[in-house]
Amino acid sequence: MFKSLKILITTIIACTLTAKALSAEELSSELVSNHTVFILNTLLFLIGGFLVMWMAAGFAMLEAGLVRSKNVTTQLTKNVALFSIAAIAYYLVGYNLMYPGEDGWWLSGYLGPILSIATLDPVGLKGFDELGGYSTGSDFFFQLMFCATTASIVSGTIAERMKLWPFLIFTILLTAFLYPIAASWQWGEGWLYKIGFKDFAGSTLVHAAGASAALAGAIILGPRLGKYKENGTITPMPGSNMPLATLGTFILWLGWFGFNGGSQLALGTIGDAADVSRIFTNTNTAAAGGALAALILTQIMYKKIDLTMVLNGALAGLVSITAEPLAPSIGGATLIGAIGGVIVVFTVPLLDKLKIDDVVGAISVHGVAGIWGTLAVAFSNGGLGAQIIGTASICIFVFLLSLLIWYALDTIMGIRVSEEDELNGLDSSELGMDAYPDFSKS
Amino acid sequence: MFKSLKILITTIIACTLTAKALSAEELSSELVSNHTVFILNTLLFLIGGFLVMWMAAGFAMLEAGLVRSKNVTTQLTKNVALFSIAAIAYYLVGYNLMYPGEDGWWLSGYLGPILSIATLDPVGLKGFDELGGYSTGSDFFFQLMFCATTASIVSGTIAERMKLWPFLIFTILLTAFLYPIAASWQWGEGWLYKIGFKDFAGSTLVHAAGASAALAGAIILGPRLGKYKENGTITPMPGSNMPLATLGTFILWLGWFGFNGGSQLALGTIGDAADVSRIFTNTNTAAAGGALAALILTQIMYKKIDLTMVLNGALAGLVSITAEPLAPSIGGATLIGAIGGVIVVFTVPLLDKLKIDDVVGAISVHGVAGIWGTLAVAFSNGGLGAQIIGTASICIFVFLLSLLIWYALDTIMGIRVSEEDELNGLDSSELGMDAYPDFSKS
Amino acid sequence: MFKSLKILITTIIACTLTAKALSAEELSSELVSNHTVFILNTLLFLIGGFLVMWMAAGFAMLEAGLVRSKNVTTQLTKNVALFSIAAIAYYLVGYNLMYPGEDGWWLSGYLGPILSIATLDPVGLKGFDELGGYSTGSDFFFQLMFCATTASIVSGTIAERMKLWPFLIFTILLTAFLYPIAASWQWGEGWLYKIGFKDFAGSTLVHAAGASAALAGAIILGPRLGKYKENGTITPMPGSNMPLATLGTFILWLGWFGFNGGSQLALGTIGDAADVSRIFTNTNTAAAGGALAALILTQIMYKKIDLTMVLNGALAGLVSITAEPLAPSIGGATLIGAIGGVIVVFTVPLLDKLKIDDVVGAISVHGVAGIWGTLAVAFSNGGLGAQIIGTASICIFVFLLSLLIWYALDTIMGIRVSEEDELNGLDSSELGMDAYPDFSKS
Amino acid sequence: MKLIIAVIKPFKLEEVREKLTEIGVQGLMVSEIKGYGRQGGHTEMYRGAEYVVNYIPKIRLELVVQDNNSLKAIEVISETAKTGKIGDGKVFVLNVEDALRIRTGETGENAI
Amino acid sequence: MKLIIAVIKPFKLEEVREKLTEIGVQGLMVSEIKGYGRQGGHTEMYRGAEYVVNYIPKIRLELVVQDNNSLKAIEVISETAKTGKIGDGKVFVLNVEDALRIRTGETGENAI
Amino acid sequence: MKLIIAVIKPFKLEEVREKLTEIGVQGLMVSEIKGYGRQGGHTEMYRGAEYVVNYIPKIRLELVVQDNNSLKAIEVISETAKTGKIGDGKVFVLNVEDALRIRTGETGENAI
Ligand SMILES: Nc1ncnc2c1ncn2[C@@H]1O[C@H](COP(=O)(O)OP(=O)(O)O)[C@@H](O)[C@H]1O
Ligand SMILES: Nc1ncnc2c1ncn2[C@@H]1O[C@H](COP(=O)(O)OP(=O)(O)O)[C@@H](O)[C@H]1O
Ligand SMILES: Nc1ncnc2c1ncn2[C@@H]1O[C@H](COP(=O)(O)OP(=O)(O)O)[C@@H](O)[C@H]1O
Repeated sequence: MFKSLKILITTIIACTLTAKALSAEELSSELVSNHTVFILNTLLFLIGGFLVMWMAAGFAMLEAGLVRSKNVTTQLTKNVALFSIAAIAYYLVGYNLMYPGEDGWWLSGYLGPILSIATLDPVGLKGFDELGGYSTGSDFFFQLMFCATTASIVSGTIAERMKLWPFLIFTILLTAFLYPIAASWQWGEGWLYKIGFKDFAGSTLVHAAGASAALAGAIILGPRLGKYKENGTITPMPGSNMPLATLGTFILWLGWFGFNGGSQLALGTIGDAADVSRIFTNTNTAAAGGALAALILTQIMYKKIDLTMVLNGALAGLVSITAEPLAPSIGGATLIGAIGGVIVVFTVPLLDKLKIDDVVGAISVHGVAGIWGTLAVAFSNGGLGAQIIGTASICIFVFLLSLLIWYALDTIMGIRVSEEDELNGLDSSELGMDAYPDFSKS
Repeated sequence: MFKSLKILITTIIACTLTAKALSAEELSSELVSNHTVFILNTLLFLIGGFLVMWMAAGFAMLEAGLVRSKNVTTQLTKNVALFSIAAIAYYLVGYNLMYPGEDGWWLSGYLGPILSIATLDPVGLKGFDELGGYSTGSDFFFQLMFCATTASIVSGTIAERMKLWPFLIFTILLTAFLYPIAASWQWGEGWLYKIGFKDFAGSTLVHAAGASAALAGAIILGPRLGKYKENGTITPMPGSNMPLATLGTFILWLGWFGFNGGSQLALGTIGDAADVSRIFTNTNTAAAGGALAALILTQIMYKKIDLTMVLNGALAGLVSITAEPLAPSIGGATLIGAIGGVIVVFTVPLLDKLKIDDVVGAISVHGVAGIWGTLAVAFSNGGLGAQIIGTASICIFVFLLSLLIWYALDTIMGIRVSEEDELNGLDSSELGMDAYPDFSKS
Repeated sequence: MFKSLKILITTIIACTLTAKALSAEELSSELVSNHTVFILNTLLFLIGGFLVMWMAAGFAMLEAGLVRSKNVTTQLTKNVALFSIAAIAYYLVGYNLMYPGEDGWWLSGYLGPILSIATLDPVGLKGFDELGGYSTGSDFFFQLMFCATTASIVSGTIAERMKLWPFLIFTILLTAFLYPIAASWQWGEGWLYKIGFKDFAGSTLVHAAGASAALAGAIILGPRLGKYKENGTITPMPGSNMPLATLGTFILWLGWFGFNGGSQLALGTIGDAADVSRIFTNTNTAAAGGALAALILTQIMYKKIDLTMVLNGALAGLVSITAEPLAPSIGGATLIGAIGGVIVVFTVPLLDKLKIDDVVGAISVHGVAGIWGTLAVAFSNGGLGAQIIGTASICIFVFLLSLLIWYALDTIMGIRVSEEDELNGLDSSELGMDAYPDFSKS
Repeated sequence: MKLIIAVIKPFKLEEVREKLTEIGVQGLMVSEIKGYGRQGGHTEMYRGAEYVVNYIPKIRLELVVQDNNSLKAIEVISETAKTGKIGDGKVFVLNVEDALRIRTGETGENAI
Repeated sequence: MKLIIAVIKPFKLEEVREKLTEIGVQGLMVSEIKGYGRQGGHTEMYRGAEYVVNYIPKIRLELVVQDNNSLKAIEVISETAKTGKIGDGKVFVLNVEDALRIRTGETGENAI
Repeated sequence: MKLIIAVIKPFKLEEVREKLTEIGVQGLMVSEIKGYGRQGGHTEMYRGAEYVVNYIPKIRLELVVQDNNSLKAIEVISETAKTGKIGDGKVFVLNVEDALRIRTGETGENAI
């Protein structure tokens, strides 16, 4: 997602070809014109963008399926609301904060301009001289979806016990400030970008960042009542609807082609087209690897396959390949994804042992697998040092600020529902609306 | 959606550029060839078309989630059937009726040819001399989906009490005649188009038209048994499945990128690509604005957020921006959508006061917000007079003819199930098939 | 899907145009450059591919909706697992086995190379001289999804009684060997291709092949306990969740645009773009025809519409048109689809009479309608002989080998769960995880 | 005290509850059941196979009332739930030996 | 009259109902319950955490029969529902003081 | 033998079951019901229309115990299920005439 770089390269390639002074026939049969490049790049952003938008539905369904039925309506409401909030916060603050350009930094490489709202290309590009590699609107649309994804990750972890409004307020801060600032360090060509950190589509910048915010929330919030008994046993609280959880996973799987494929940021050369294809293939196979690893591992370890782990495994595979979906071979991508799947099977119970209650496994899936994926970039691309610095700085930054915000929210308004409300379910106390009020004939 | 106009402009621009007699290099690096334009425009229709097709699933899920479980199978059947009927009715009658071309009108500007079925380009465009701006097949595919959407709007309002067959017969008439005739006045370049009416993707032509048909149906049909008590109280009949309703809303939200974006009708110039991007962004932010407006308003007015209102709010935001998703800034689009959300929160109880029983809120979402959106075009584009005439004439035309048809159907065959059947649920009387027959272990 | 052929034609057309020695202006305004063709073809594969990938979710939802709730989690697990397995088996073995190229055959026209794993274009097409018509990665991605679809068909038929692991093992063999070998005869330009067999997107090669494997499984496995009573009566075992079944059908309907449209294999000429548009339209109308035929027929025959038959009818319409979605007119496609819908309504009870227990109707939908569709190609394209030979050879080959494999698996490990486990539901015995554990407030 | 078990048509629930409230009944247990009885027995088709619909969705009400209130309660239920069509349901009366309100520990008729 | 409450394995429902019909039973209330008993107690894993499965899905049948039919009904249930494996269920018999058919107003044994 | 019917708040189920097990209760029937009682009556909004929430989700426990165990079981339930807030629920006791274990054919108190 180093936008300017990519465009530069695209342009250079185009120019080089032009410079070859080909005959007219050769020219027209080989070149892709600047305008066509512009259109194709824009199209990639739009297709990628709507696929990532669809992931919002995926998170909503996955989480609705993995919470108990007494909390389903609240979980759905959180998901619709967070996506809407992200749209507006990113427009008002986040976008320009994330991409300050050369001169926009308030604190060079660290902090972009906060008071600056996003604008689009004029209608019909009227009076537009300078031709970039894609339309601003398509870029904004695509980048916004990444911001929203970060927020979606949080809602799953803190489900079934957090009040609605503190969560929504946190979402505003996360999507307006936390994510854009952290992402600017890399994608806004800030200090991380300068030291050579690599995170193609955001294993760390999106996924581990979201998981860090979630982890901070889970710590301040504490586990669900009755989840960890005094005698050390863990009470499973099975998700209420496996088809929804599976549907959500398939939606995310589909959306991920946009997430990773769109992050190529260009479709205007044959090289880019081939690369997007590689990315699609690798993304798919990493998910498959993650799912099968979790399937085999739960069969071996628990004697029975655990569908929720298989779903988590597929997602962990996707998260793992996100930092570098282009370079690996299909086999390599499968392996990277499979290790993501293994990670999940081990870290989910580990977090339980630490009494960190992550309702849908988001910290394991997006956090631990995200870190794994980011570090694994060093296998194909080298630069382990930069990878470690990048991963650590992003995670720590988001984690610490989130901790602060959650703590402040807890002090000011309380972030947790009362014990009785939690026992009766948030749908009754927070919303007064059952998710499944009948399933009967009354 | 002024197809011919757009194509003309596209062609003119292309020709002008060509006419400049650029050097070969400039030519090939700047121009998008006619053929490429054709392909890209066609591609926009196809992508837009499949996204709008997906809205059929959105309506089905939204409605299945908002009716009581005893009526779910019937609601699903209606949705699958109406979409199928629209496909065939629009092919046999609607398409050419809607686009009569210069010489096809039976009644110039008012009524196209009824006896004329749609045909596609020959395979491989064999023997095709005249190069339009896109393939006929892609246009037919895209336009068909708009026709089907109009029908989808009706099914939600009249749910839980209407017999299956009268509804299907109404759908035939709506998709073969009512919608195509009304739409021809604008998109077929009929009289409304001539007076300068503007409705980019159909806030009125599709949404308010569908809602007008629904309103007529609700009036003839009467409210559900027990909905409005004699003492003036209203009995809520909560939807049976909130995850389905939320999924449906997300599906519609996704599909709307095709609905509005595809209505640019062209992707072959950089200006068009940038415009489609603006449209995507504005469409998304209007939905977000509508959802958040409803969320905040229900919190303030009812002390608790109402998820079904938030979902309706998002959809109302989408409907509102549909008449002009291109001109407004992001901020303007958010506001237009937010007002749509506000409208829904106020008109849903208002209709209840009028004892008009709209099961899913379609009249408020598609009708009132659709009218708002169409009139709001005057803010950016002026011409309030034409907007009022256009909105009123479409709505009244569809409403009155629908009223007539519903009345005739009621007289001939009765459109309402018996009292007992309604109480037992339509799934038992109309179909003999439960939506959720077990949820048990038997 | 005769890849090389298509490319050739594309190239020839492009060359012919070039050869006309047009003036520079004409050139640039009419030609689509080779590179643009490459990008557009690749894009078609990618869009087609992600739409077909989405069909995996469709099968999962359809099947989860049509089994009883005690078997839902198992059904979901099978669907996620089979899709993951297909990804890896097709990569390791299937892809090159299916496309042996000129010199890769082990047994010319019959058997490709088994020990050969798929690779992608290098990153950025570095050092890539030979410019094909599309990127290898996009082709692999697209073809893989067809392979996975074949496996998805099987899982529905053998639901509610087959153990998880034998099914997964069968899936490995099906996706690594059976499907690729059979498909190579046509799409790998093997012997069927040489005799002039035509199956555009795989009515037989994918659908009837999958159904043949399913039929073999159903025979070895036997019907569900209590399905066929000794006195000859049939016990219906209604699907547990109609909204899921409907959602699944809509997902498949949407995905099918990628399935058939992508099988044009090219989007780089205006002729291809127009053809893809025809295919979209015909695909949609065939589904509509199938759904309406089943709707009308069940109303007439059973006095009540059967939603599950309408859903099956839509799918049968889609399967029927898959062998030739390009040549027919809209009317013709509607008819071909409608006959598919009729077929389903008659063959579903017929299979029951033969005591072949097909839980979701896959043998009728994908098998019988698939054969119908393939033979119907002769109407528009002639060559009934080749169609019969092709259909028969593919079905018999897959059926017999599947029979062998199922039999072997049954002998070695037993493919059926114990009577008690079947009665209690596979979710309890195979996975220990309910699909809907609460739907309550506990 | 008596335990009255009534099985009624689902759409009659609200009316019956309201009428029972009017005569002073303050508590009910409501559950959804499937009823097998004379009402069943019609056939439906599912995927081309005919089958007999044996179980009809019903609501089961349970209420414990004081002895002297029992006849009135039965009367109210039977009058309100009646449509005159087959499947209207049944009322059964059982003797209750003791009752207890968990919140207060009250027992006997005070607990109802 | 007697109220027979039987808790059985879900897959036995149809067989039991058919056999009861054969001996003249004309009405049943069927509900889905979770049974806690000796059959429970095995452990499962969910997301890596072990837990004990205490509740097993069961079907609860309630039928009111004439006194002289009660033994036969109990016998039929116990014979038909028996698999010999743990968790087959129980039958309990309670006395019913009165019965009423809502549709007709009939009471006593006529109402059954 | 006695049939104890207890209606309790859903989240108390596990605790009550555990405590009952401790005093030797070996079987339970658990069902989900909607309870109508004093606890109901607050109003909610749905799409702008106010309505009264009358039915609250509850758990209904049924257990058959030996006569001499009945008081202890009632005591355990009432103590464990008590929160002191409205809606804690009720316990009702009925007489059971006979019991039978389907698996073994045992009857009477042995069957429990
Ligand atoms: N003997 C019985 N024991 C328990 N429940 C019964 C009995 N007879 C009928 N019922 C219940 O009453 C319901 C209505 O009875 P049914 O025979 O259908 O019609 P009706 O009440 O008009 O005689 C049945 O669905 C069943 O649940
Ligand atoms: N004392 C009891 N009171 C109420 N129900 C009981 C009692 N004992 C057993 N049950 C019910 O009977 C079912 C079967 O009992 P269980 O102990 O599991 O096996 P078995 O019937 O073989 O002795 C239980 O699931 C429970 O619902
Ligand atoms: N007379 C009764 N008969 C049957 N069930 C009752 C009766 N009274 C109360 N209940 C049940 O007990 C539950 C709790 O009663 P409620 O009046 O709400 O509070 P409390 O138990 O604190 O008095 C109710 O939801 C209802 O299901």
